Amino acid sequence: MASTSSHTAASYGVTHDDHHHHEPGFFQKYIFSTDHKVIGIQYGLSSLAFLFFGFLLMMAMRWQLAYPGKAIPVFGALFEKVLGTDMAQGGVMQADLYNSFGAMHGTIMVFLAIVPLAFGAFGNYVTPLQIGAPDMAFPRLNMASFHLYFLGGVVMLGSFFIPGGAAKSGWTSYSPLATLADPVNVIDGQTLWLVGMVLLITSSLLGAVNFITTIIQLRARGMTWMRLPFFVWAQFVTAFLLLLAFPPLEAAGLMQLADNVLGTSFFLPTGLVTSAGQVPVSGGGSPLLWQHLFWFLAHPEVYVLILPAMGVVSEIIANNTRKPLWGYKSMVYAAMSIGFLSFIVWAHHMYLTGMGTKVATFFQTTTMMISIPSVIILTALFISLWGGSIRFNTPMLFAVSFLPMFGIGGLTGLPLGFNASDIYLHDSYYVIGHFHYVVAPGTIFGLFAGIYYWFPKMTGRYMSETLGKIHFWGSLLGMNLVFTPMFIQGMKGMSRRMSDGGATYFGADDIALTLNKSITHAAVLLAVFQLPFIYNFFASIRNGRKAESDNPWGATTLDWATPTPPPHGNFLTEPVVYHGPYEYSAPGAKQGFVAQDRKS
Amino acid sequence: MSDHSSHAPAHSGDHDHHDIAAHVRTYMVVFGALLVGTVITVGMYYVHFESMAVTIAIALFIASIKAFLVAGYFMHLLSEKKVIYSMLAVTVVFFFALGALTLWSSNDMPRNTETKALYVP
Amino acid sequence: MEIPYTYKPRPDTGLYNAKVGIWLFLASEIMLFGALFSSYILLRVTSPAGEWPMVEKAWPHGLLNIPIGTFNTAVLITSSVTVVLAWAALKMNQFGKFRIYMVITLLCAFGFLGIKSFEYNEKFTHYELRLKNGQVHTGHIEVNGKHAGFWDFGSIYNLERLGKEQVKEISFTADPAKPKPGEKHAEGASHEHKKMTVKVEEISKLDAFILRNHTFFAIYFVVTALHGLHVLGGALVLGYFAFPGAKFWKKNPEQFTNRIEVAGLFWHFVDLVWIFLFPVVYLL
Amino acid sequence: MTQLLQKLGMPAPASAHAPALDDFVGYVHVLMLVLFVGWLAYYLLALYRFRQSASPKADYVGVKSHMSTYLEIGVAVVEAVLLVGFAVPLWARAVDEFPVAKGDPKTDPIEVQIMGQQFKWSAHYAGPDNKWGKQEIQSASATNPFGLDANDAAGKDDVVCALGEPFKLPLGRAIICKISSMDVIHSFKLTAMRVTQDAIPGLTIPAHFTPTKVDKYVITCAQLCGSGHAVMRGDFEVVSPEDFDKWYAEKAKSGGGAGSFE
Ligand code: HEA
Ligand code: HEA
Ligand code: CUA
Ligand SMILES: [Cu+2]
Repeated sequence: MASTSSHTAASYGVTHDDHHHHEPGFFQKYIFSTDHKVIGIQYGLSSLAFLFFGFLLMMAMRWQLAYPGKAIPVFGALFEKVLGTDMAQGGVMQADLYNSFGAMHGTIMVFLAIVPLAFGAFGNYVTPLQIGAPDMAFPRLNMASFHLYFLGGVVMLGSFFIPGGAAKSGWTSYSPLATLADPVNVIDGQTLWLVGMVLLITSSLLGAVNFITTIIQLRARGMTWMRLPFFVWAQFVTAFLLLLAFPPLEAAGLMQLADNVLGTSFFLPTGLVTSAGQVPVSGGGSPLLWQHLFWFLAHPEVYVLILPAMGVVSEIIANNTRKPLWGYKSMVYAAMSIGFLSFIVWAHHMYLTGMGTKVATFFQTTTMMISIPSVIILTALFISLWGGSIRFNTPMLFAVSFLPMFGIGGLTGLPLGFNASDIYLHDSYYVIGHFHYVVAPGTIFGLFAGIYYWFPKMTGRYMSETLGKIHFWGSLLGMNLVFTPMFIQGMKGMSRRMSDGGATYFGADDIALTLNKSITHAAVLLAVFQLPFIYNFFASIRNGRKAESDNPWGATTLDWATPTPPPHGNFLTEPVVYHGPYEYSAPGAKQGFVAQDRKS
Repeated sequence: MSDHSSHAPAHSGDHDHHDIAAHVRTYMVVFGALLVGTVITVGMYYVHFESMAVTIAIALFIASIKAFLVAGYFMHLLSEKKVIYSMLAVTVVFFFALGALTLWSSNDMPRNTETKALYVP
Repeated sequence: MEIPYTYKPRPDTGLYNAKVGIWLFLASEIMLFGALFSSYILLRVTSPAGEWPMVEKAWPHGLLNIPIGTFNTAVLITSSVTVVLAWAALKMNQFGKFRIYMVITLLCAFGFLGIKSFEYNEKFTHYELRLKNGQVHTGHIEVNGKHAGFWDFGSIYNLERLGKEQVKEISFTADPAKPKPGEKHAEGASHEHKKMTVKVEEISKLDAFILRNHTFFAIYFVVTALHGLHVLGGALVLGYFAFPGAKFWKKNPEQFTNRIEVAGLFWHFVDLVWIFLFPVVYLL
Repeated sequence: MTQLLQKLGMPAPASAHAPALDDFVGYVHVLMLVLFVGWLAYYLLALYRFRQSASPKADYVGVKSHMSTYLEIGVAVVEAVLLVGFAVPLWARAVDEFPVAKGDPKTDPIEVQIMGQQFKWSAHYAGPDNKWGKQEIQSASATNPFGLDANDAAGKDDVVCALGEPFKLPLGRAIICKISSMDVIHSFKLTAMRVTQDAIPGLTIPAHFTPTKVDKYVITCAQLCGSGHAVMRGDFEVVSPEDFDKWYAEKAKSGGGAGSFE
């Protein structure tokens, strides 16, 4: 053991542990592992599978939007068989199926794909490495949180196959629709959605506790707060968002569960009348209460979707411009302000539920305030490009194109944030365009960049650059062709969540309907360009070009100071940090950069 | 019972036996105060004030004092570390933000909004 | 490989990992119960007037059993002090005392849950009866000469079910007239329970004091049940440390003491929630 | 400004407050466009100029100027101006400044109850006597969405266009819609009028506007409300005041009112 008198010396002995001499079995190694890297990979593979599944759901919906009433090719017959004729009669997507797929697309993309990929996978794999820790602070809790996530996913998927089908009230699950949507079955899709959400929320809470404790307690010696890579800061703020924003939705979920199965009326007001007559509940509840509790989570949640991606992008930009991030400190403070403010802007999703001037003014003021730190982070990244020596490898291509894509998404958030313009744009395709620009070419690009970037650390091999570039250019084109036309549809007043693509409101030759078709075609194009990625991902694990060293990108942060792939316990000797995170091209540096753990 | 004397006493540095004994006395005092607080709160219910607002204010005031005692002494929050204070500070801010803003929103609606369905008398 | 600071405090933060972890967890619990409290307040202030028969105001009042609630508060407070005394005993190296305090804590915990379940049962068997002629009563019912048993969900009736089972009449024992808080007991007011027979066709509403009856009961049961689950969970953890887990004391007394501190923090928090819950749902 | 937006696809404005609102949407988009184009130009330049082959050695310090700070402050100031100068007053006008009745039946604002239900819109006017018929929950049903009491005298002349039947509104007169729902949340959206208000069960929320163009219009439901959400279309027509009065009087007589629910 190299280090002597250190207070954590015992932690880093890889040979000193007598209990671990025997090779762990398959289950111990891959299913019940407590190693943060294995858990990270578990999260990664499951969430990529969910991402793909969420995309497939959307492809079926896009078919229906472009060709309403026409049978879905290939899958139509399958849907009819598996999900029942009332869902897909003759292979045609019925309104209920559309709503159900829509709700599940949103839920799966947000809670089962992007958050687990950004926070669960990258967070787990990279954070302990970057702060120089041997593992997470509570390894068994970490495992439990993955298992809860997985269980939640199984419950969500299972809900497709129960009578009545999966939840069909949007990912927002507004009451009273969520409660009244299926009057026949008591255990309906919504019930399983709620059970699944409670599991997922609990998983995220445990994850958040673990991350924050790890970052506070397990930083290596010398790793002061302002020497943390920006990625770690992003994860830190994200974890706080999850920790404090999720519980109110858990409470709301329990209450809606009671409304669904126990006949309470937390969210059901007095005087509900349906075609079956007066709804037999006591009434007295408040539908808006659900919305408040939901958005209290869901607005911070959108920053959960974006902050880790910003973290990844920052690492890659610093690395490939070969210079320090410009304004690192202001980025850190901006991330913290985003985190703080994101708790008090939620009602900008509720302007049109009936809001007086005072409250509306409060919420739009905070909304405008929160756009400033985003501008600060983006600006800092832009300025970081200036004076660099930019290498355009695949991770960098994805990372730099994150910037304008997030820019478009963020800028289109402004007219939604002003309540006066939201009057017209609310719940139109403009909103769909806005947030997909942030989450799809935004976050997904950031995460793709991360996959290409850390792949050599995880496997010791590069992914193919050629296939990577095909994937990049195809995705960039596809994403823009899919989402730009949505702004025009929104401007035309096309509402979201329309199972016929707006055919009830627009004449057959209206441009809004023409665009529906072109968007769908672009989505097919987008899908085709994912194939090289999927092939590249799996093929490169065994056949990719070997990485030259443990630090093939010439990076400064501690994650590259480990053997490849990092062993259990990560570091061979206790890492000690002497420098800030991005000492690229520092004057006098020998290899053009100064690693964080290099003495002097 | 004292067969554990072979173990090193569990120190964490800033406590020793005397300290702890003093703490124990504090705990008993706090315990008494909590019981008294409970009795006062319940007694107030039977006294019955005219104004509901006063009743709520007093009840919540006593509850807050009790909470302060439990958190401050039993949970040692009065001598806790800075990290924990800052964590709890943001939590408390968001706790009140959630309650206050939700309540405010339900009060400030467009003029002439009625909080009932059209056909509910 | 070992994780640093599992029980020794990290010098710059002065804390060991589990302590940071538990406080973070409690922060999230604050938001969880915070959301429920907010919901309670919102439902209460926006509840439509004239919904509830016993009082002029919209929100039911005085339906919970205050003496029992008070007693349970005392029980929980006691358990809170004993758990901190148990920790102090470990600090002073008195394992025997620790055990005694833990046992008291556990007795209190299960006592609390037992009492709570009596209270619940009282509500499940208590009915609100509205007649078509406008009269409103509360009390207990007998259907076909049978009372409901302890936690006997199968015999909770409402109007719909009476119709389905073609019950023609039920017998109803009305509660004695209760003085309003602060009011003097009217001279000669009857104390006895009046038993009467009620024809089902005259009833306009019949429901036990269960969740679906009113949002007040809905939130009362949801919050107290969630709190009860916390008590149960905490009791299981404390029970583990008091008996099977206590072996660890020999291996690493410092870490064991920390575990008790952490479990205790959770336990105090559960007590803290009750400190607010009790006045809010029982008294106000 | 408004024309620019119409090029982008926005339908022509048809209510008194719509042009101001459109202008505002325009201003925000100009701000966005300026930022976007400016940043994009800078960004492409930076990527091109500092590619590795052209700039083999990176500059450790990078940009020294404080331009970006001024720029950020600039963005904040413009946002503040848009907020205080436009968004807040526009909103206040929309939700709090209701037109008031001055006692002249020809120009007074006209009140319409709007009820959303799965999956139809209904409208209810007080009728020539200006008195609402008695409404109560016992009478409410899927076919009597306003819960009108058929025996109430005040309701005999009420004008009801229920369950998707098209209704008419007079040109140039303020309309106050009292919007509610009987089952789930819908959203009452008139794109041409620039009006959107969720129809929320248990609440009756007013929204007002003054039509400025004779034409046929649609009500879109902008909030997911179940399987028929996509087809929950409502139709109404803005007609000249004379035509409206004629239609109104006829409707009131022909028993569009409460009596028809028996
Ligand atoms: C990651 C996700 C994410 C992010 C980051 C954001 C960011 C923002 N969002 Fe968005 N939003 C969503 C996801 C997100 N949103 C989702 C999912 C919904 C819909 C939910 C639903 O109803 O289902 C939504 C809906 C939504 C609404 C409700 C609309 C409605 O329903 O009517 C509003 C309204 O205020 C809003 C506002 C904003 C604002 C002001 C920001 C700001 O934070 C943006 C700040 C950023 C900028 C201002 C850009 C700065 C960039 C530059 C200056 C550089 C430009 C450079 C180039 C172009 C090269 N969003
Ligand atoms: C993070 C969130 C997220 C993401 C990433 C996406 C991604 C996409 N979304 Fe979605 N979407 C939502 C969140 C998201 N969406 C939400 C919340 C709603 C609202 C739901 C509601 O109304 O309730 C919505 C609604 C929504 C609608 C509107 C439906 C309606 O209102 O009727 C549409 C319409 O086109 C759409 C399309 C798409 C498309 C084409 C993508 C594409 O960008 C998808 C891109 C994905 C890929 C390209 C997959 C790549 C996968 C792989 C490469 C897997 C590789 C696997 C291995 C290696 C194992 N989405
Ligand atoms: Cu009604 Cu959508
Ligand atoms: Cu938001």
